Amino acid sequence: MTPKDSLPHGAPSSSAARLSWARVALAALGALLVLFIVGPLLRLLMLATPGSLGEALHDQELLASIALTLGTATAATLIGVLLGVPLAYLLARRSFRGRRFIDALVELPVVIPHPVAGIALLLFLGRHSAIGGAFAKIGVEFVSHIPGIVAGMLFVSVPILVSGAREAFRSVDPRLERVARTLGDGPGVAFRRVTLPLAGRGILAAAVLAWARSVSEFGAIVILTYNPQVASVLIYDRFTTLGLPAAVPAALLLLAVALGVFALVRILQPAERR
Amino acid sequence: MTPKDSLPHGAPSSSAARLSWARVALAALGALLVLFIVGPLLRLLMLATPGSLGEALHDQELLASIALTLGTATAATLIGVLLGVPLAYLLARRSFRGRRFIDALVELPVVIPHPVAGIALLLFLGRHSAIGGAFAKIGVEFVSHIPGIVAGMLFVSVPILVSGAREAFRSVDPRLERVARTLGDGPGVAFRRVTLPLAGRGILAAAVLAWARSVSEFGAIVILTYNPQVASVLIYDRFTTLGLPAAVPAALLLLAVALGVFALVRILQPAERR
Amino acid sequence: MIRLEQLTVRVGDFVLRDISFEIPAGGYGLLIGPSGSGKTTLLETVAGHVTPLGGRVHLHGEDVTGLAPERRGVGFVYQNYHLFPHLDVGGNIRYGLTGGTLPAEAREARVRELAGLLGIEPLLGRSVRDLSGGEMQRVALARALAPRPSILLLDEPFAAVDPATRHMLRRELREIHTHEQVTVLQVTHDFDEALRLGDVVAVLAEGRIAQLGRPEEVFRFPNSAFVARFIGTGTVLRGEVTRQDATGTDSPFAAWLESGPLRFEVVAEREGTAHAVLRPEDLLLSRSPMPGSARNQFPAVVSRVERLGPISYVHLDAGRPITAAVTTASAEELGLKPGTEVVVTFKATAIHLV
Amino acid sequence: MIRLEQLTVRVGDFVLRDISFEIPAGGYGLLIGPSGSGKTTLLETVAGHVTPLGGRVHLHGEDVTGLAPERRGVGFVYQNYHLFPHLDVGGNIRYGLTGGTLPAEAREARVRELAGLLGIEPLLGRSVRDLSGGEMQRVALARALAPRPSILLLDEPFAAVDPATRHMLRRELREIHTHEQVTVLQVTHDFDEALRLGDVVAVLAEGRIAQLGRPEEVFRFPNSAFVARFIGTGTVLRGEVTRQDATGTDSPFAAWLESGPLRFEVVAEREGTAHAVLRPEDLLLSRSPMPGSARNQFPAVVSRVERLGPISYVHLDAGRPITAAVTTASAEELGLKPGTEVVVTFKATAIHLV
Repeated sequence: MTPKDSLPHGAPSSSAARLSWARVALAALGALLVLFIVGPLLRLLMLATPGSLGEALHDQELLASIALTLGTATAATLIGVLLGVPLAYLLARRSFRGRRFIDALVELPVVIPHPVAGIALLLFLGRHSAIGGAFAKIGVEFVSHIPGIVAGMLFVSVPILVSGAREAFRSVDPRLERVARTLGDGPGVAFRRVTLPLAGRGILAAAVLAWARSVSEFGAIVILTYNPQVASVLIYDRFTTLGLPAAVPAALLLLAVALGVFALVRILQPAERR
Repeated sequence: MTPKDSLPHGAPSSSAARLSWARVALAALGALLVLFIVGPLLRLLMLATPGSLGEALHDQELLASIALTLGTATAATLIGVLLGVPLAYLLARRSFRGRRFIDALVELPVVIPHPVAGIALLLFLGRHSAIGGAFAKIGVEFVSHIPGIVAGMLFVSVPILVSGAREAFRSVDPRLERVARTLGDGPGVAFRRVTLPLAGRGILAAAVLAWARSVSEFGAIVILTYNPQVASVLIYDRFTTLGLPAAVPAALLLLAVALGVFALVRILQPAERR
Repeated sequence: MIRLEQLTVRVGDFVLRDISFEIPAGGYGLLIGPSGSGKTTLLETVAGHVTPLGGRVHLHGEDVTGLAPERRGVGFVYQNYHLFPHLDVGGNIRYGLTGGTLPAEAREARVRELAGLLGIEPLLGRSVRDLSGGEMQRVALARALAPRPSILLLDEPFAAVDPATRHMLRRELREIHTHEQVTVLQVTHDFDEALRLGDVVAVLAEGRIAQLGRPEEVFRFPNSAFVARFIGTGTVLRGEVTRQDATGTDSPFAAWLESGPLRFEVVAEREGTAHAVLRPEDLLLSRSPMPGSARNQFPAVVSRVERLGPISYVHLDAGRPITAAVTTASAEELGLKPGTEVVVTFKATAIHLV
Repeated sequence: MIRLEQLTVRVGDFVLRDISFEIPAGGYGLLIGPSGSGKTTLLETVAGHVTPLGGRVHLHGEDVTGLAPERRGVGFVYQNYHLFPHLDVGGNIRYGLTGGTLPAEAREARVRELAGLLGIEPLLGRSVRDLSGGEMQRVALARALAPRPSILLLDEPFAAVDPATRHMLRRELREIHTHEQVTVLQVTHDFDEALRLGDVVAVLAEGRIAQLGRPEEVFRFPNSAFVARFIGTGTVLRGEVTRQDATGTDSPFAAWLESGPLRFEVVAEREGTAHAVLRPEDLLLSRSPMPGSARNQFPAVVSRVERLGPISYVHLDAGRPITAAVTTASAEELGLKPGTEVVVTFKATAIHLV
C-alpha cells in the first residue's frame, strides 16, 4: 500500500468555485447587516435640506439644549477621566485581591436598562437619600437639575472610559517602564516619560468615545432630569408633543455631532492589526 | 571621575513611603468611581422586600412586558448572530477593499443618541418608506408593532455582537486552520473542527452581551414602538404616570435579569491576562 | 519529491523571485536564510496556503500549483507548533486520521506507533497546555506524520527548544525521516543544521536563491561573500587579483591577491576585485616560519583565543582580522594567548575566491 | 561587583531557592539554564524590579536589597530589546542621560561615543521601528550603557538574531565590556555562549544553582547528569561502581563501572550508582585494537557520522549509544561510515563520574 496514492486529488477549479460561493453567501449576509445600520442613518441624512438645517440653526431652544448637552458631557468626561484613569492604571498594572471583581463591576452599567439606571440614581442621589441630602446641604441638587444630567452621563460612560484606558495601559509593555527605571527614573517620572505618551492616544480615544456616549444618553437622564432638556430629551419631547417632522432638524444636528466625534475616535484609535 | 559614586543613593524607605502614598491616592479616586457605580444599584436592591417582589411577581402586565422583552431580545440576538457572525469572520480573516470602513460602520450605533436612532429607524422602516412599504405588503409592520422593538434592539446591539465575535475569531491563530488544511480538511471542515470550537465561547459571550444590551434598550424603542411595552418602556411609563414607587418593583425585576445575564457573560468570557 | 520552478511569491512588502530547486523523493532539503527572508512564506506556498504570483510547484511528480492544501499530501510543522488547544495530545495526533476511511483500530495503532517512535506515549491523554517545548515539538511532528504525508515541511523546528533537546530532536528527526520514507523540506537560519541534516541546501538571500548544493559543497565553496559570511565559513577578505605571469594562458592561473597589507598566492580564474574566503581550519599556526617557499606565510599577533571544547578559535591580527581553528591541545602546546606572535601558513589552493 | 546571598525568588508558580554567587568587579558572569527556569526573573531581582522573598542582593559592595531600581546603577537589556517606540534611536540612547545634571554637550558626546563604539552613528535620527534585530540590539545596549552603569544585566541578548550577527555582537560585547569596565551578568540557554564569553558561569536547574565555576571547569567536570546533558558535554552513562580490590583504602580508588554490556576501568570516590560522563574528544577510534592493556577498550559500530566543518561527531553503537569527536581528516582516513566496526579506547582518568 502506498498511502500517498490514496489521497483524493480533485480538480482544483471545482474546489475554488465552491469556496467562492460560500464566501459570496457570507458576504451577502454581512452586507444586509451593514445596510441595516447605514440605511436608517442615510435616510435621516437625506432630510438635511438647507431649509431644515437653517431651521435647526435658528432654533434658540435647540441650540441651548445642544450647548447644555455638550457642556454636561464634557463635565461627565472630565470627572470620569479624573476618577477612571487611575483606576484603569491599577486594573491594568497591579494585581490585588478583588481586581477581577472590580474589573467586572466597572462594566456593569452596559447591561443595566437605562431607565433602571435612572431610577437607581434617583434613589441614590435624591434629596431624601443620605448622599443626595449631603450634597443638597452644600447646594448641589441632582434631580431635575444639571448635576443629575452629569451623573446619568457618568454612570453610562464609565465602562467605555475605564475599559478603554485599561486596554491602552495594557498595550504598553510594563518592561518599558522597568527599562526607564534602570535608566534612573523614579516611578512617577517613568510613568510620565514612557507609559503616558504611549497610552495617551488610546486614553484620549476612550475619553472621546465616553463623551460621545454621554451625548447620546437618554433613558437615564430622562428620569433624573427631564428639564433642563439635553438634546436627546428635547428630540423625544418634540417627537411626542409635536410629531416626527418637528423632531427631525434636532435629530439631524445631533447626528452630525455624533458622526464628527466618531470620525475623531477612529482617527485617534491605534491602527488595527491586519 | 567614577560615575558610579555620583549615583543618588537615597534611603529606600522614604522612596517606598512616597510610592505607597501615591498608590493610596490613586486607589481612593478609583474607589470613588466604583462606589458611584455600585451605590445606586445597591440602593435599588435594598428595596427588594418580599412585599415589593411579591407585588412584581403578581403584576400580570409587568410579567407580560418582561416576557415580551426577553422574546424580542432573543429574536434580535438570533438575527444578529445569523447576519453578524459571518461578517465578523470576514472582518477578522479576509482583507478586502473597504474592510476598515466597514469595521468602523459596524461600531457606529454606539455614538448615535438613542432617540436619533429611533427616529432614523422610524423614517427607514415606516409605512411610507420604500423598505417599510415592502415589508408592510408581506404583513410585517415595524412602527408600533413588535418587529419595531426587534429592529431597535438589533440596531443598538450590532456593535457589541460583531466586534465581540470579530475579536473571538482574531484570537484564533489562522495557522491552526492551515494546519487542519494540511491534515486533510477542506475550508468548511477546518472551520467547523478548529476555528468554531476555539472562537465559540467568545462568540457566545458576545451574543449574551448583545442580548443584555437589547433587554436594556429604551430610547430607540420608545420612539418606534411605545405599545406593546417592553419592560424599560413600562418602567418609564409607570414612573411618569404613577410616580417612583410604582416603578420600583418592575425596575428591581429587570435589574435582577440584567445582573444574572452579566454574571453569565463574565463566566463565558475567556480568562483575562494577568 | 518537491520541485519548485521559478516560483515568485509575495512576502509582506517584498517578493521572492525565481525560486527553483528540487528535492528528490526521500531526500532531506534545507532552506537557509536570515530571519525575515521569507522562508516561512515559501513553505506555506509549497503547502498551498499561499498562492504564488508566478511559477509552478510540483509534488510527488504532479503539478499541484492550483491544488488546495488538503489535497497535496503534505505535513506541516510550524515553528511554534500550533497544536490544537481544544484537543489533548492524542486528539491532536489523531486529527488528520479521522477524516478518512481508516477503521478505528488502524487509527489507534497509527497514533500509538508514532507516539512510540517519538517517545510521547505517556503524554497521550495530557492537555497540550502543560507540555514542554520539546514535547510540543514531538506532538506537532506526530500530528503532521499521522496521515502518512509523502512530504514533510518543517519551519525552524528547533528554534524554540534548548540545545540539549535540540540534539535529541535532531537525532529523532533523522530516524523518522528514514522510518517514514518522507521527503523533508526544512527551513532554518542555522547553517550547522544544514551540515548535520541536509542532503541539499538552498541559501536564500535578498529574495533569491544565492546558492544551491550539497551542504559540504556550500560550506567549502560559498559562491558569494554573503553566503560565506552567513554560513560562518571563516574570514572573508576583499582584494585585487593580478596574474603572476603576463602570458594569456587559459584559466585557472596562478595569481596574487592583495588585500591591504596582505599579499597571497592564489589560484584565480579572472583578474580584478574578488573576495577570498579563508577557512579557519586551513590556516596553520606556528611560532617560527616553516620551511618551504612555495607557501603563503605571514606574521600575525594573537588577539584572542576562544575555546570551544575540543577546538579553539584563534583570532589574529595580521593587518586584517583573521580567524584560525586549531585543536585545543595544540593551542596549549603553542602557548597561544593574546599578544603571542605567530606565523600563519596556508596553501594557495586553500583560498577560495568568490 | 554583584553578590547574591541565598536569594529566594518567586517565578510564576515556582520558586528559585538559595541562589548565591558572586561576580567580581569588571567580571563577566553567565547564568545558564533551560527556558522557563526563571533566569529573567532573577535578573529582574538583581535590577530591583522584583522583590525577593528572601536573601540579599549586593551591588558594588553595598546591600541594595531594598533599593529602588533607579538607585542601583544597573543597565538592563531585555531579550526583545524593548526600545521606546515613541523616541528615535538618538532619543532612546539619550534617555538615561537627560534626568541628571549632565550639560547638553557632554550628553551628546556620550551618545556619539556609544554610537561610534557600536557602529550605529548613521541610525541616530531613525525611527526604532525600521531597525533590524542586530541594530535594535545595539541601540538597546547603547541606551543601557549611556548613564555609565557599573553593572550590566543582559537577558539572552543574542537569542533573536542571525548566527552571523550573533558572532559580530559577541565580539562587540567583549570590547564594550573592556572599554566600559562594567560588570556583566548575562543570561543564556546556550552553553557555547558561556565558553566564549564568561569568566564565571552558574547553571540553573530545578530552581537552584546546580553548578558554579569557570566555564571550562564546568565543561570538563560537570557535577551532575543534568548539567552534563544540558551543556552537551557528551555521553552520559548510568552504571554501578565496584572497587577493583577489596581493601578499604581511602579515596580515590581504582574501580569498575558497569553499565549494561559495558565495563570500564574508572577512578571513583565511592561505590554504588553513578553517572559516567564521556567527553567526545577523549574517545580514540581505531580500526583494530591498540596495544597496551591498561586502557579501556571495546568494540563499537558506527551508526552515523556528523560532519561539522573541521570536526566530525561519530555516533557509535556499543551496546549503549556513545558519541566520539574526531577531526574530519582522520574520519576520512579511517573511512568511517555507518556500519564500520571500530575500537573505542580511552583512559580511566578520562571518565568523569557524577
